[in-house]
Amino acid sequence: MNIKEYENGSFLKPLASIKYLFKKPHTLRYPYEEKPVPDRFRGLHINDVDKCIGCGNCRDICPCAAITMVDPSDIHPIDKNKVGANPVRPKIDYGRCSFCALCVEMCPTGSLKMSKDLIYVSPDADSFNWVPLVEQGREEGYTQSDEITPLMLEAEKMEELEPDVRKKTFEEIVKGFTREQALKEAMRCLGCGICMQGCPAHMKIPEYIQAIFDEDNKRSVKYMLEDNVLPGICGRICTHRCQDACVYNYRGEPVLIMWLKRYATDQLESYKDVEIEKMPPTGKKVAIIGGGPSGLSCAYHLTTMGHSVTIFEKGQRAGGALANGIPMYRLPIYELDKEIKHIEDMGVEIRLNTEVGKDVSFEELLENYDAVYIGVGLSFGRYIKLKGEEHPDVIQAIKFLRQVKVEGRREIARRVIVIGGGNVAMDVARTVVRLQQMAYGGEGTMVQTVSLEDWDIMPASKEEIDGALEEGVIFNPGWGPNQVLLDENGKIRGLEVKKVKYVFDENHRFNPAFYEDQKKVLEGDYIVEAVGQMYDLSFIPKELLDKLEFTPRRKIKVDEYGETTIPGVFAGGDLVETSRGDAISAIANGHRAAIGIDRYLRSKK
Amino acid sequence: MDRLTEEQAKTIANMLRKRSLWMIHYCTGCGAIELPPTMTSRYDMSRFGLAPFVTPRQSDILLVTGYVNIKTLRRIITVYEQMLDPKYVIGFGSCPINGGVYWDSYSVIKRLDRYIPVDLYIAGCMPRPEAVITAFRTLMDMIDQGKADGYKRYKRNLAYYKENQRKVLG
Amino acid sequence: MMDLVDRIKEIEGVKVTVQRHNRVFVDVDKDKVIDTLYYMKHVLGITQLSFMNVVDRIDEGKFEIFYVLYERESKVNVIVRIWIDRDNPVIETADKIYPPAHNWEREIAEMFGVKVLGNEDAGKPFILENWKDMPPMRKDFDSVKYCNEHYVFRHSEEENE
Amino acid sequence: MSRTYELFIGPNHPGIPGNFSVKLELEGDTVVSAKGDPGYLHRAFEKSMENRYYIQNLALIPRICVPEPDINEAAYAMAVEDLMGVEIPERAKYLRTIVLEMARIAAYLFWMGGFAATLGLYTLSQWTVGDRDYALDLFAELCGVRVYHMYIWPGGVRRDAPPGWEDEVLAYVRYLRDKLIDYDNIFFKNVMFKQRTRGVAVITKEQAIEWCATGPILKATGVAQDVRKDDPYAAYEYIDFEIPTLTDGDSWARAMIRRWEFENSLNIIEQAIKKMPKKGPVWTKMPNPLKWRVPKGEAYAKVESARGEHGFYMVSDGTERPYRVAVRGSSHTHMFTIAERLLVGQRLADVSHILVSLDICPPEFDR
Repeated sequence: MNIKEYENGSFLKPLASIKYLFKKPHTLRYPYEEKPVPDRFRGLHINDVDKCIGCGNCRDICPCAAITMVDPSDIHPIDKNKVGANPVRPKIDYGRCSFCALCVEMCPTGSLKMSKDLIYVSPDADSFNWVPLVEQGREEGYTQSDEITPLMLEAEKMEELEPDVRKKTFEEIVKGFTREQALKEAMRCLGCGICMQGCPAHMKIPEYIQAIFDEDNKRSVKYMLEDNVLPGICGRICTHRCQDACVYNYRGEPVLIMWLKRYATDQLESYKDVEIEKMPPTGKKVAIIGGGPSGLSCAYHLTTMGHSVTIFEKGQRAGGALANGIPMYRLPIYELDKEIKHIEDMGVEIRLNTEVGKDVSFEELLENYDAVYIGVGLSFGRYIKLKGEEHPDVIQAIKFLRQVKVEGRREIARRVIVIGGGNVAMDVARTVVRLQQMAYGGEGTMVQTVSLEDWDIMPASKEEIDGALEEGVIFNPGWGPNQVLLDENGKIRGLEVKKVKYVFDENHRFNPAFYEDQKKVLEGDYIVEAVGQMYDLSFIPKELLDKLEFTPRRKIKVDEYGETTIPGVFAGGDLVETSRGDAISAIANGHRAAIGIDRYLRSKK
Repeated sequence: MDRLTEEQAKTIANMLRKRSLWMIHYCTGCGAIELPPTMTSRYDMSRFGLAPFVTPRQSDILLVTGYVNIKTLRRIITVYEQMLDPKYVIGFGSCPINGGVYWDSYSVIKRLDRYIPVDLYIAGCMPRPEAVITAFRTLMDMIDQGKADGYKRYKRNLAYYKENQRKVLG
Repeated sequence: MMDLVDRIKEIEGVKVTVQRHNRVFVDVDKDKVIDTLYYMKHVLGITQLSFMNVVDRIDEGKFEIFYVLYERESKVNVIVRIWIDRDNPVIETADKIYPPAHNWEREIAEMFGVKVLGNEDAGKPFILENWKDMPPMRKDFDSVKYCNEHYVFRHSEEENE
Repeated sequence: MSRTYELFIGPNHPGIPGNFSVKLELEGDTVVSAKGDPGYLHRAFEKSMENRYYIQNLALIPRICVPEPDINEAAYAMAVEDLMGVEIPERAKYLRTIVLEMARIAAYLFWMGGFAATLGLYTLSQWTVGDRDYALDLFAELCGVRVYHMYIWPGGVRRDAPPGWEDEVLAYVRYLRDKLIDYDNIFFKNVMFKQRTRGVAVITKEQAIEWCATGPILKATGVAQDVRKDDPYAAYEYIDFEIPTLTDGDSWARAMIRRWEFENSLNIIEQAIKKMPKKGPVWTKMPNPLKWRVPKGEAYAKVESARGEHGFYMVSDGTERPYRVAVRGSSHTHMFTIAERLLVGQRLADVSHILVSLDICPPEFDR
C-alpha cells in the first residue's frame, strides 16, 4: 500500500461508486429466495430416539445445562426394557442451548445430531423446550466424526505373555496395567453408569474408576467391596458383562473395566486399611454351606451387617471353583488367599475340611444357627453317557482341573481330546497344553477340542478361544461325540464323532441332532469331558429335600431374596438360576441372599 | 364517507402499523452482531418497511438481543417505558428465554418475561438473519391479527412486573 | 533475553522463574512491588503493562496479584506476582508508574474487594451496579447459589402472571 | 466563570460502539472530561469459567468478544496447550491462521462500516457489512455457525476444512481485493474522510508507550509491535508479512493502519493457503473432556486481535476445571486509559468517531 496516494483526498473519487447503479444488487431476497445451508450447519437437534440409549453424556457435557433426561413415552414410545439403556431421552431447552455441538461430539451412539434448521420463532417462551426426534423432519447437519472426537475410542493395550512363552508355564498370562496405563484407561470412562446394568452385582463401576483416576485405590476398593467381595478375582476371571454393556462399544473399544479393577486391587497388599462400615453385632448366627464365591460373598456381607457367620467348607481351601477349578495361569492362588484373608479378617469363621452331611449334619445346622445358606455349587462333573466312558483314561474336567491345581498332577498323555466348547473346556485344553510342554517339551503332542456348537455359538468367551488357538489347540466345532474307540490293548485310540445337524431346536431349547452318516475319528489317548457340572444335595435329609422346590431347569427355586421354600434356608451361587453361571453372578446372588437373610433375621425378633 | 366502526379502524391501523415498524437501535447484547447484516445490503430488512431508529419515542420494536445484564435491564425498562404504544418486544436467542449459556452467571437475568412483556422469541445463539426476518414477518402477522399485545399486558399486570423489577434491581 | 533475566535477578529479594522462552515470572514481596515496578519501568525499560489481575488463593488465605509486563526489545513478558493477605487485602497503586493500572485496580477492587491505596477511584462502582453481596470473583462466592436466590429459572417452577 | 454540563453518550446511542456509555462533561461543545461507564455487558465470564470443564468453556469464550470471537478461542486453546505441553499439528496451525485472519477481516469490515457511519457515510457500511456476510458464510461452511464458531479448541481445530473450502476462501480474497478499490474510492481516498480525521485526537509515540497502547493505535504512532511477529503463534512464523506503521498518530492514521492491516490479512490468507500441507491431522488427541486434567501451573497466552493484544492468563490447580482465567481485552486500556484522556478537548461531534477509531469493543472489558 502506498500511503502517499491516500494523503490527499479527492472529491471526485466517490463518484466511482456510481457504477453500482447499474449492477445487480447482491441482496438475498429472503424469504423469496434462500441460500443453501452448509452441510455442517449447527441448528436445532435431531435425535434418533430408538438408537439413543439415554446414557446422559450429552447432559453431562452440556456447558449450558440445557439438557434434561426425560421419559419420552408420550411422544415417542421407546423400549423401556432394553438392556444397556436407560429409559430416558434428552430434552433440550433452547432457552439455554448455545449450539456448541459438544453433545453431538460426545454422543457414544451417534444418535444425536444437529440439523440444518435454525429458524424457530414463537411467542410462547415455554415452547422452546422439546425432545428432539427424527420425525420432526429436520435435515441432518452437523454430525460427529470418527477422526476428531473428544471420546477416547481406543482402549489401552494390555500386555500379555507371548503364546510361545506362556504355554510353557502356569504363570499368569496377563501382566496387569502399569500406573500410566491404568490412569489413561480410567480417564476414558465417561461415568455414565450404563455398565452397571450389565454387571449382575451392579457394582459401582463409575465411582471406582473415578477413584482409580484420582489415584485413590483404597477408595476404589472400598466401592468395589460394597457389592463384590472378591474384586481381585473378578478383576482376573470375570466374564465382564460390564464391558459388553459399555457405551464405547457403539463406536470403539469398551473401557477395560476388569483390568482396572485388577489394577486397583493389585496396588493394595491387603484390604486392611480400606474403610468398611460394619454394623453393631446382632448376636445372630448364620451357617453357610460351601466356601465358594457365593458363600464367601454372603458371609462377608452378613458380617458387615453385624451377624456372626460360619462357613463350612469340605475342601482344604475356601474358594470353591476359584480354588479348585480355575487354572493358575488365569488366577494365581495368592490372589485368592489375599481376598479370603480379608474376609476372615472381617470376622467370618471358615471351617475347612468340614463336610456337611458327614462331619456335621444339616439338621444340627438348622438347630444351632438362625439361618442357613446353601452355596455348595456345581462341584461334580457331568457325564455324557458315552459308550466307553467308564475307561480310566476318560476324566471329568472338574476332576482333572482339581488334580492339576490342588493335587499337583503333572503327568499327561501326548494326545488329548477335550469334549466341550465352554470356558471350562478351554481351561482344560490350555492346561493340557502347558502340561504337555512341561512333560514333553511340546514334541509330538496334540490337544483338540470337540464341541457341538459351531464357532458362532460356542459358549466360551472370545478371549479364551483366541488364547487357546494361539497356544496351538485344535478345534473341531460342530461335531458330537459318538463313542470312545479302544485299541487291542484296551487303550484309548480315539473318539468317534458325528456331524451336528443343529444344537437348538425350533423352540430354542438345547436338543442336538446329528447326521448319523457323517462320522470321523479323532485320534487321542486321553479324553477329558468338559460338558457341564452338577450339584450334590445328598447332605440334605430326605424329608427336607422333598420340601425344596426346583425350577424346570432343575435349579433350586428361590425368591428375590434367595430364600428357598424352606423358611430360614437360603440358597445361591450356581444352585439357583443365573443368567450365565459365572463367578460374578454367584457373588451377586450371595450378596442378595445376605440382604434376604438380614431381613429374615431382623424380622424374626 | 361512512363512519368506520371501531373494529374496522383497528384493522386499518394494524395494517398500517405492521408496514412501518421501526426498531430501536439499542444493542443490548451480543445478538446485535447479526442485526447489521440484516439491516444492510445483504438481507436488507427495509424491504419490509423496517428501519433502525435512534430514539425510544419514535420506535415501535425493542429488540432485546441476547443476554440481559442487571445494569442493562434497568436501561431496557426505561427505554421500554419511554416507547409509545403500540410497542413490541422481540427476545433474541436463548438467553432471554432461560438464561442461555449464562445460566450460572450472577449478573445476567434468566427470564426476560418476568420484567417486561415479550411478544416473540427467536431460537438460536445467534439467530441467523433469516430467522430474524422470519421473526419480523411473524410479528407483522401477529400485529395484523391483534395478537401482539405485550404492551397491553404490561399495563394490565403492571404490579407484577414492577414487583419483579424491584426485586431484582433492588 | 537472558540479559534481561539476569538484570531482573539483580533486583533484591525477587524469585525468578523462566517459563517457556519468553515468559518470566517474578515473585516479589508485597511491600517491594512498587519499587520493583518502578525499577522495571525506569531502569530496565519495560514500558508496557499489559494486564493486571488477581487470583484468589483461598486455600492459602492469600490473594495473588499479577502484573503482566511486556518488554518490547527482547519481546519478553515479565509477570510480577505478589501475594497479599486475603483477610486484609491492601495494595498500593501502581498508576503513577503504569497509567493503565489505575483502571485494572478499579476492576480488582470491585471484583475481589482489594483495597488500593492511592487510587481514589478504586472502590467506586465500576462494572457492577447496586451490588450488595460480597465481591463476586472471590472463590467463596457461589454464583449458582446466588442465581437460585435472585432469579427464577424457567421450567423449574411454574408460575402464572 | 465556566458553565459545564454533563452528557451521557450511550448506552442507547447510535454513535456508541455497542452497549456502553461515556459520561461527558462539556463546555459548549468541547469535552472537559470523559468517563467511561462499563458493565452493561458484564456476564461474569471469568467466574463462570471456573465452574466448568475445560472443554465446556469452549461455549463461553467466543462470546467474550463478539465481532471477532476466534481470538478468544485461539488464546484459550494456546493457554491450555501451554500448560499441557501439547504441540498442535502443522495443518491445524495453518487452519488457525486462516480462521484468525478471516475473523480479522470480518472485524475490520465491521469496523469500517461503523467508522464510516460515525462520519455520516452510510454507503460504506452498507457495502462492508454486506461483504462481511460472505466471510460468515464461509465460516458456516467450515464449522457450522456464522458467528460463534467454537472451531479452534485445545489441540488443534475441530474439523478439517471441507473439500473446496480453500478455493472459496481464495475466491473471497480476490473479491475483497476488487472491492477494496471501491472502498478506497468512496472512503479512504475521500476528502471528506481526510478532513474529518486528520489531526484529530493525536497520540504521540511517547504517549502511546506511556499509556500502554497496543495494536493499530500503537502502530499508528510508529511503533512496530505485533504479537504475530513478536511471539508467533499458529503458523505466523512461516508467513511473510510486514507490520505497517505510520507516524501521525491521529484518527486518520489509525484508520489507515487498519485498512493496511486489512490488505495484509488478505495476503496472509493467500500465503497460508498456499503453504498449508494439503493433508494431515488437524487435531492432537486430547483427554476425555469429563476427566481432562490440566497440570498445575500458570500460563499467559496472547494473540493479536484486530484491536491489539488479547491475552488469557490461566491458572490451573490440576483439576478438571480452570482455577482462574483472566482475560485481557485490549479495549480496557484503550478505553479507560487512552480514550478518557484523548477525548478531553475534543468537539462533541468527534466523540463517537474517536471512540470508533480506537475500536472500543465493550464486551472485552465488561466480560
